[in-house]
Amino acid sequence: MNNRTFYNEILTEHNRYPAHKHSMELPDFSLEGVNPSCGDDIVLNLKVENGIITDGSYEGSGCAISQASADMMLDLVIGKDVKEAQELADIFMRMIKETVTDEELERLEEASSLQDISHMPSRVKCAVLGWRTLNEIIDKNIS
Amino acid sequence: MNNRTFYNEILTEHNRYPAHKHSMELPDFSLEGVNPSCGDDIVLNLKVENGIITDGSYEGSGCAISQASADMMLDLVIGKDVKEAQELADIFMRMIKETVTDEELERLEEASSLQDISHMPSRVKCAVLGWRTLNEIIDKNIS
Amino acid sequence: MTDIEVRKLFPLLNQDIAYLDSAATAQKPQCVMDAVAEFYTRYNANPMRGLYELSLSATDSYEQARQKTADFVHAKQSCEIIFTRNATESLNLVASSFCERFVSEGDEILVATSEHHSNFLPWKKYAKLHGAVVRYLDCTQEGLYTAEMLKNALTPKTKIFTIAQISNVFGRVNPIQEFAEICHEMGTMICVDGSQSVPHIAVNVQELDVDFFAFSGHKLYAPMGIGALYGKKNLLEEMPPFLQGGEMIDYVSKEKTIFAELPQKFEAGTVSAGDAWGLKSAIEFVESIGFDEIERRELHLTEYAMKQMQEIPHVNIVGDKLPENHHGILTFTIDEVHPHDIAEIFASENVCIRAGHHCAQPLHILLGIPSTVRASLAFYNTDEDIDRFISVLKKIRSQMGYE
Amino acid sequence: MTDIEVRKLFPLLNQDIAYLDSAATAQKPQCVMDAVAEFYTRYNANPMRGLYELSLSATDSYEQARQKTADFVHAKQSCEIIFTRNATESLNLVASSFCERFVSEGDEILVATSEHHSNFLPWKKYAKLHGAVVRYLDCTQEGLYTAEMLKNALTPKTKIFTIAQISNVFGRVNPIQEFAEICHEMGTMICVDGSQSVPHIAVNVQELDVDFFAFSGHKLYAPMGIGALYGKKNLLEEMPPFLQGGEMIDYVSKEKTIFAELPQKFEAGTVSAGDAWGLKSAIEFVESIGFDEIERRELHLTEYAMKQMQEIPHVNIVGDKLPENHHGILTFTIDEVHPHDIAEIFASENVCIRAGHHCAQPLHILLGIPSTVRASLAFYNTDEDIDRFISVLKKIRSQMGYE
Ligand SMILES: Cc1ncc(COP(=O)(O)O)c(C=O)c1O
Ligand SMILES: Cc1ncc(COP(=O)(O)O)c(C=O)c1O
Repeated sequence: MNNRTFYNEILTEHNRYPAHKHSMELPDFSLEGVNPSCGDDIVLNLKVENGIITDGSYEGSGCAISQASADMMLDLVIGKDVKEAQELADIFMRMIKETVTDEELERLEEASSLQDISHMPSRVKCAVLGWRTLNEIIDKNIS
Repeated sequence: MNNRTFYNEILTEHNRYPAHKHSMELPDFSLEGVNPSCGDDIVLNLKVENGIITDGSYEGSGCAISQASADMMLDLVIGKDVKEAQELADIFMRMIKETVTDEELERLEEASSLQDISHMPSRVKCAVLGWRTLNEIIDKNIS
Repeated sequence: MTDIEVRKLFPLLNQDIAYLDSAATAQKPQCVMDAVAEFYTRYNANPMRGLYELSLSATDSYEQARQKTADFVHAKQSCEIIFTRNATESLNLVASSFCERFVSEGDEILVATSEHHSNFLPWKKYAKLHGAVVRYLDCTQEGLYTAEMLKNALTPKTKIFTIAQISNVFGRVNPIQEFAEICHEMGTMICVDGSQSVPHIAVNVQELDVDFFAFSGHKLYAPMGIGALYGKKNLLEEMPPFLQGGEMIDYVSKEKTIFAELPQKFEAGTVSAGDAWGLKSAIEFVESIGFDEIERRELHLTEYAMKQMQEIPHVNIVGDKLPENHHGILTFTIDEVHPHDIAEIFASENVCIRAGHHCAQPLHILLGIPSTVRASLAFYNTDEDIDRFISVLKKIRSQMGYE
Repeated sequence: MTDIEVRKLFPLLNQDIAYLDSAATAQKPQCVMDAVAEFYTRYNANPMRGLYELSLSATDSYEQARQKTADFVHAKQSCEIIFTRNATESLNLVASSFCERFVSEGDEILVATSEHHSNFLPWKKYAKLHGAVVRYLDCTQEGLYTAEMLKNALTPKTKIFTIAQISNVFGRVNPIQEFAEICHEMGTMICVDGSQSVPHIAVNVQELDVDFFAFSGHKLYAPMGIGALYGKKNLLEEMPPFLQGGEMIDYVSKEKTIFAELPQKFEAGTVSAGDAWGLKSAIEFVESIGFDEIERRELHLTEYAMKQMQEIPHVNIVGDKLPENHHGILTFTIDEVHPHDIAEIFASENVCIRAGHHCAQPLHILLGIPSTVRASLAFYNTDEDIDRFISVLKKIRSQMGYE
């Protein structure tokens, strides 16, 4: 258990200097995701045109894992079509459950740095918050 | 603890063939005594003339100890004056608490056979029920 | 399993004693005591909220205990098991929360008359609070409840029917599955007190299709201080919490409270994780013996005892004549001898039996007996215990000056 | 006592760990685990009702535990101690029964804003049930409550004021004796949550003149599964029971119930006698160390930790500046780092501390901090534990990419 390494540079950089943590004017979709048990709370904003996620941002507060994970997620899905975003979300969730192939893992790019979270049951919720919220937006509104 | 002998002949005789377990017409005093925790329930009836207990009886139900003790008590106090009855009740109570002299014990006659009850905390209530009821009648009405 | 093998597992029984009061509480095998100590030596932290390894272990062992308990009664999901102190708390919880959610003015609650006070007083309390009426389902003198009797007693206003699977006075198994079907046809829920059944027979709450099922650990070889309530998830989800405090909320401000999900919603405050770990060990212990063996041993002992009791004049067994309808519970009276005197004479010979109304006073009133004596067996008892019991039983009337 | 002597008593601590979460639950000395096993090996029977030797021993040991607990908090009589599962149940009990008896439409209940949810949610629940209003007494940012503040908040309608003797976030001792006097002058009762005080300071409920006093065993080195409520006899006597069931009644028929005397009236069902015996052992253990020694050690550790914490930039201690106002409770934040990340980093080094709102969310709202980190000490901690804590604390910001 010692020396768990997931507070690595990728994570701390995304946490300190998030690319997508800001408000958005007139998003097409906006949804709040909350982890009541630990207080993580984000609002995810998306712009979607012709099935493509053209822009995204998040606001809110929470631990570094929840914030950095949302930031990495937006890095990854902006510019992708909704179906691919769903695939990526699926891969991310399976990465947490440790049922993922190396090839799939590669598709997650920096987000794959959160793989070790799977050993931290208490932090899984933090890591998946952004992805869960993304999925919810897509399920409810788009697909 | 083994071979506790207090179910001796004196006790079982008083229980099977009580001299005073019957109803009474027009008692001067009549009071119910109850041990809610074990269900013992007696009604004590007394006739008192010029400070002398001229007659007594009890009715009710309960374990052999409660019934026999009440019967022995009436054997002892009928014919005595109220003050002496109180003294005897006091001696009986102190016998149970093991603070009694041999001389005092003798005054209890057959009732002294209940001395061993003092080692049975759960049965003390049964043994003192009659005496407690007697005391209550005297305290409330006579002294 | 031989007697000697069984006895070795229970340290307290290694003395000159015939312990025949297992329906009140069971003796504990060494492994259960070891499990409790193991929890405090290896996993002790406050479960649920810590992020450090030890707290995760504490949470994990507590949830393992819950899963084990769920599997034991065949609950569909572990979140359907709420840990409590004992059956009494389980029944207070369900009475309070069920009535608050589902019972209102004019409704009825049907209680079997043979119920233990713990499955009777809480319903009375919360029925009153919500303007409902408690009605009673009487049994026969032999402790029998039939489908017919239940059908006649249910009305469209009956919100819930509550009954023990095995009464602590009769020892007979009630046909819960059939009763559940009858209740559900009428739109009535069914709550079952399993305190006296889980130590003796295999229970499957899904097959029985009961809505609630309560029991205590301490009668099941587990420590005192842990009990359980099974409830169907959809019902528990709709019901408000009972005790309130730490660990059962998601958010609290001065104005607003959001309760946690199941099962935490019903477990306020620091849980009894050490005793839960002991319960897990007790269930594993029971499983390792197996209910086939437990039932075989207990039926043999019950038969052995009853056959002899039935031959002693003036001894009257309460309930059915057949040993298979007793599950080790032998309640009786002796003509003309008060139960407390009987118990005292047994006690003087170190035979541990119990006298009184066994917390089932309404039943005793129904039977017209103020109090009774009860000897109750577990699989750890032996023929020798029964011999000792019978030999004292035989001489009680003479010791009290009769015959 | 040397550190080594102290540590040897606590088996779980004999590993590579700095346990700094004792305010959540304390580690258990070997003697407490032994006592629990001793109960089940020597005294195990259902207390209260049996006439046989073993049941009398069970009753006797349970009542000895009650007497020990009564003596420990200096209650006048042992029947003023009700055994519960934990402080949460104690507080639910008193809130329910007090409100049922003494609170009606339009009355007020005053709750200190720093209260643990367990001393806040129950009052809210039962206030609502009886049509009363809950009002709050806010503290300063340093966690201070003054006589002045209390006087201004009490009204003739305030039926009860409830406050912790030591808050689990601040660690400061509230002037309970003075508050009790002020309350009583206004005809207000006072309920005190002693969960965080009994492990650290000597308590005398008669001197404090409090009406109710609640605490858990598990924070006091006892097993989980046992807690206590002290209440003044005359109040407890007037109050209705809370849980209902076996052992708490004298007579029950279908129509009528007569409750038992104190303390049985409030202890429904089979009691946790094994854990109570463990609590007795824990209290004897604490007494054998003595509060002088406990306070000396804990103050030393608190000073040692705080002095260093105060020198680390960006670390902000919640509450007072003086160590003597903390009783081993060190709640803090680190600028720009989320408490859960802080706790995680500590966890990765096997330093056990806790992050969150510590079940005191209304207080966190008042302080304007969503969550905090808390390290909490017991006398079994050592300078080495503190060194370890400080060395991790120092590197947290850099590990998160700051500076
Ligand atoms: C001040 C205070 N009150 C009440 C409690 C609740 O104690 P328990 O969870 O043992 O019921 C705690 C501990 O969590 C506490 O710190
Ligand atoms: C049938 C039945 N229900 C409920 C109870 C209450 O159990 P507990 O005292 O463990 O809460 C008992 C045991 O006394 C019982 O026999």
